[in-house]
Amino acid sequence: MTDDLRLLRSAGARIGAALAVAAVVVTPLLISSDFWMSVFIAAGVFALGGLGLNLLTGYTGQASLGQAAFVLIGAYTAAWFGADKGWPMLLWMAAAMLAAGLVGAAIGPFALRFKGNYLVVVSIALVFVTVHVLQNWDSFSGGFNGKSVGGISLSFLVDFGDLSIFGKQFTPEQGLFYLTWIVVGLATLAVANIIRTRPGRALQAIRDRDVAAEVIGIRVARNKVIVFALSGAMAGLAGGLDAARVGFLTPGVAESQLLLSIRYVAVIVVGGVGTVVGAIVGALFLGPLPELVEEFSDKINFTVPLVDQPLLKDSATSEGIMSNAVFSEILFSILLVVFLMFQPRGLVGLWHRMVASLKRRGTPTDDAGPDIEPVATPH
Amino acid sequence: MLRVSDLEVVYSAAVLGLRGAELSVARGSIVALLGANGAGKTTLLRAITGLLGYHNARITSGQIELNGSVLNDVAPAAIVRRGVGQAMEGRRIFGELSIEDNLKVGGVSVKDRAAKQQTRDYVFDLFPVLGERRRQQAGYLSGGEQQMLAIGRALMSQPDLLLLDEPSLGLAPLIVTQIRDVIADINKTGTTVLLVEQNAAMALSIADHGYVLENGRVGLSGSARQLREDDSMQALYLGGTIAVSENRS
Amino acid sequence: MTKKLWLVSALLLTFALFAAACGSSDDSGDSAGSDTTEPTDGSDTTAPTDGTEPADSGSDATVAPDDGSVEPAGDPEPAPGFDGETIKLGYLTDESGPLAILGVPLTTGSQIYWDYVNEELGGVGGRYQVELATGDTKDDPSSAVQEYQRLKDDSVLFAQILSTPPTQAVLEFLKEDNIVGVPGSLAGTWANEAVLMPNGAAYEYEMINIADWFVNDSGLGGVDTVQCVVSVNDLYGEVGLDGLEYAAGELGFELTEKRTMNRNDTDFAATVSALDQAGCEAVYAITVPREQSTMMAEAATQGFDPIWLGALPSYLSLLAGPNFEKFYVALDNPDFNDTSVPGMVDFLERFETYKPDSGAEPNSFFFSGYYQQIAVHALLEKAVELGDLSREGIANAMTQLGEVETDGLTAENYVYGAPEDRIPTSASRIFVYDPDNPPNLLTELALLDSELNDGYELGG
Amino acid sequence: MDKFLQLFVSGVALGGIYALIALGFVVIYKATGTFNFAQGGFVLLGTYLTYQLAVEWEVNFYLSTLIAVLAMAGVAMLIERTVLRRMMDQPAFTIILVTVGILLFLQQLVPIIWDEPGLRFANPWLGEVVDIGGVSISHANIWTVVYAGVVFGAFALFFKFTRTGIGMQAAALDQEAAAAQGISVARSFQVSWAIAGAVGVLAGVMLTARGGDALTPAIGFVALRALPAMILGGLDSPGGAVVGGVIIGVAEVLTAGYLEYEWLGANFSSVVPYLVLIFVLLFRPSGLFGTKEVERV
Repeated sequence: MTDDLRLLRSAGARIGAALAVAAVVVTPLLISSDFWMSVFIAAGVFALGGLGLNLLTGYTGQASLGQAAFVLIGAYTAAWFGADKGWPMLLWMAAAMLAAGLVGAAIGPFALRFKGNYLVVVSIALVFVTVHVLQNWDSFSGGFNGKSVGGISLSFLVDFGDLSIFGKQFTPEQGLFYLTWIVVGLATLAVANIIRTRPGRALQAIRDRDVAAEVIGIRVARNKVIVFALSGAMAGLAGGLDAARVGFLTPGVAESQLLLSIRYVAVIVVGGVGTVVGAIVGALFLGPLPELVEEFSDKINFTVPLVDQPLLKDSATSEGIMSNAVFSEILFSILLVVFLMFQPRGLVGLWHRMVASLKRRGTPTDDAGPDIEPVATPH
Repeated sequence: MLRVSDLEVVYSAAVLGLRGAELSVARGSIVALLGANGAGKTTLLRAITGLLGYHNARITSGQIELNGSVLNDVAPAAIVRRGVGQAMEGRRIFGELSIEDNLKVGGVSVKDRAAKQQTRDYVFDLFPVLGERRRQQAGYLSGGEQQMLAIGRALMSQPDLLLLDEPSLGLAPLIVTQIRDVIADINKTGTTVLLVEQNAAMALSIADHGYVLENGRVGLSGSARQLREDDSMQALYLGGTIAVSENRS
Repeated sequence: MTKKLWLVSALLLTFALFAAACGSSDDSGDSAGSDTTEPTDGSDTTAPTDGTEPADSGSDATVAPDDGSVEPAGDPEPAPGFDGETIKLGYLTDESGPLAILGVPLTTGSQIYWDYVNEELGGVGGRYQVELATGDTKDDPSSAVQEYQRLKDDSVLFAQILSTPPTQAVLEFLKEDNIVGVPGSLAGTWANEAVLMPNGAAYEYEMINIADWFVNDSGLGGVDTVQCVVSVNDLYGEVGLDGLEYAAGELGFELTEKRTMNRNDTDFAATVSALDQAGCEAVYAITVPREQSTMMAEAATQGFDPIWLGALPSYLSLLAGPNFEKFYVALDNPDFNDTSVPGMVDFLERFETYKPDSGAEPNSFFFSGYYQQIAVHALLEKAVELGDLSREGIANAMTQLGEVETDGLTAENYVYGAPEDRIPTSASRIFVYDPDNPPNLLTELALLDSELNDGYELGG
Repeated sequence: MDKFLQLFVSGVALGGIYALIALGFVVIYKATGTFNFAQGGFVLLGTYLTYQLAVEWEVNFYLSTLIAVLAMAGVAMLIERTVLRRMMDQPAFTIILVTVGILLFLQQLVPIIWDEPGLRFANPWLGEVVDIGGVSISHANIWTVVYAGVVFGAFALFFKFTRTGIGMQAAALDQEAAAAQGISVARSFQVSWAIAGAVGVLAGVMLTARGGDALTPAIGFVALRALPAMILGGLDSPGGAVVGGVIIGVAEVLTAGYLEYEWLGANFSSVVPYLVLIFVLLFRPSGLFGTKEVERV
């Protein structure tokens, strides 16, 4: 049991963690392109919001399509304090987390009353209301026209906006990359800690059986509210970082924000619902997908039989069945459906299965079975 | 009429649910299927009624025959149409529907309206309380009444073979007796009954024949009388009290 | 059961056949379209694409705005987006989001223009082929920035940035990287940004023009007419309203009822009812096409029948119907059937030659995408002439560009330069809906440049 | 008073559209116990299909609608057969996400098949208006209400009196128990999807007709606006969908018409459906007419 509570149980996990840290450190040294940095920052943002969502949906079983609302709230709070008021980085980060966390806590009680399908709709309502408020609260959000996030501080101990280590000067994108992934790393540790210890077991008990959890003395109400707050706070921080990346915020229309929520859900589904690293894996896989399609469209392209046309349009006037953008949207939808149908444990589950089958073949006496986290059964 | 031979069922591709179960039920008889928790009683019923799929389980070998035709890969609905009705473990009534609608659901496989009407009247005869409260939401019935509804609902499909899974579970002794009598009545109308029970005393008191499942295969079988007198049965199941079962899986 | 199965299969087959037919209907014009991908095929292209021949710098491009006052410089050095042979242009557009309805035809229009340049002129300066690289913004700043980052090192400039929020988001990066961008939206504020190259009359001017026209020239109404406005909740609606309010003040009429709407609104019962109750006789529509169409249907339902006065984004011929009888709109482009405008004749001919083989008909959005590229083309010619296609070179070329001739495609020519030297176009053409004048279903009534425009400060 | 009546009537007509969309949601919820976000995709694809037949191929409008209804029923069944059938025993949220994925997929089919950015429908009721006591009502609105009424009535009869209908209700509550009663769960799923696909076409056609015939892919998302109507009425109640639709429609139009405070923001009415929904749910967690869930431990 004590072993079970340790953060990095196996040698494999320790090696994995070390590799991940190394990857974060090395990537900006190898890639200088602002574009790829921006893509990986965006992936980090997805990972962070996804970690929060996984805590909520994967571990506590609360279905939600409201993650975009928390991201928006965090982004605008960060912009307000960080850019308008000029607060230092840690403070606007804290403010973004607090604001989104408080809204999350306020939603929590609804979750006590509504379950499953109803909760999904309540979370959609949250997106609609948040977008409406941001569209109209001009003095805070700039209304429909949006708000510039220029001049937001990225400085704590070192200035991530103007990072220079051992005489190596990094671009602002590279700096923000480090900042984002440091935050993702810390959040991952936090989530891993939460779920490996008593509170986390309580959450999973809630997921598996609400009423039964109550019976064995878990304060379901309090725990749900806390999880909503935590999940919201992480999404809020993600929003703040994304605001720093984009430099400009608009509330958009509710429908497109809902699509963003769907993307967050897809990230954890493809990565692995109810696994610590699932959100990160999913974000790294889905985040760059449209960009990869754009980059490699000529390699993907082929002539579709029957209609005898190329799959992808080379340019707006050339023939072809669909544009790159439509193709990547279709790919996204197919991936979502296929993972849900055939690999509900996501890429992480797939990995565990591969490792397990390798082990079985190599050392048949090895008792270590697949180390799969319980799959979510949100109801 | 029903014949199960050498049946093996596997759950989630790993756990063995049944390992070579054998059983046969003669037309017109009541057969009791006994056994401890986890012995495979419910699994056997699921296998017969084609519901294994809902529990991530499947038949890996062996055969189930009804009136000479193989039931192994037949869909649940088709099995009901062939005359196998069941009252499931845990009653599984539709709490949100009215009693009347629950019975309607039970009669879905019967096309003849007049016959359906007749069966419903028969059910209301057997369980007058259901008739009295026919428009009520079934979820508000007491445990015993729910059991009656579950049996009534199963009868609506006009089965030749009725499967009952622990009808006495969690019920007061008085009600258990009542239910037992109804089962006997049903049997008298020509319906064959396969009765799964932990309450062996109750089951064997009306059964013609009995099987005891142990670890997924039949450990003991014989006529009800033989079993009642069997020493090991005495020790294991007929300790004089009604066996209380706690958590079901 | 089998009967049902047949029925269902047949219906599914209907669907499948239909889908296939739609896909393959593109094949009917196969022969025309198939060779567009091979640029060298155009027979009379004098300047081959393969060489960096120095001799041929004096090209025969029709769009050579500033006639050779500057001594031709040497060939431009390779720069981001220019490898010495091919010039790449970035397009930030909405290909799959809420504004794909505008973004797709705009980009197609641009592509038609460049197909023409590549095929018939041999490219910019007669020798540099132009390639378009599009990024899908989904009308969302976040995606826009990402796509900007992807395209920026491989584009000499951004020849189109659709919609206001992405433009605002990308603007800071454009400034930082000193890359020129062409906003696809026509808000007047853009005229003050050094890195932006707007074209066409700003929405503000369009509204001033149509108000001036309505009150003074139309014969449909005057200052005493009860006039109202519906504007969409975004920067376009806001600046349009700003221009209109200025015009109302100057012309001496009141805007009796002011309503706003959101994109994606589906119900206009209350809006129409309010306009009706206020007794509006003319309604300015600073709106978007689908919503405008919905609003007018609701007006018809409620028996509310005012004069509608719109701007470019509120009208799309594909969505206009019989209830548009009293719809007037201020646009930049000439009548599509006006053969007295040489640029229009060219446009229709080139549209016919290079359009995608889906059988599209020209409309205002294809047209906008097309004519916006004329200024970009002029800018590139200038930069080539100056021998510098680097970011600085292009920014520099823009300050020296001067007036860009559009052969009558815009009501007036834009004069480029440093922000303070620019003279934005401010003239509009006023059209009325006319179902008998395809493809755009509009007939031109007037071309005017309101005197009020001089007193209006863009971005004020 | 005129204004009120006019707005009220408009609200009812809008509610009719919401009801039509919500009925599509309800039928699947009733049978399978989950939301079907792909309903928006049926609305979208069905309307474009009708357009293709009626405008491009010049088939009679009503006949086009009918063909589209049947074809979408087929498409919906196909989706059920290939995707959802395999998901029957999955948790509710998983299935919701699958339907979201299908929605995204269907939405991308439109720009692939129809290149034009916007299209014009040709509904036969355009511009036709009747005047009843000073309130003018368009024929399209009347037809919307008629369609909603007919579909609702057919639903009620279907669920109450047909074996398939009763079977579907049972399957929604407890698939295994329903199967044990001789109900073919697969079949009831298939039927419910077919109905949803069919109803979606009607909803989309009426939505487009109401919108003055302007057809753009945006209508796929408009379907989401019917969610509050569905929840408000009760997830599994067709009657609730109709009443919920009308309440939401009227509330939306009336707030737009009367509630004008600066601090509420522009177009406050667009969030009114959700606010009404949450308010009602706080007092009646299963909606106005929904079956109360009996908590099983």
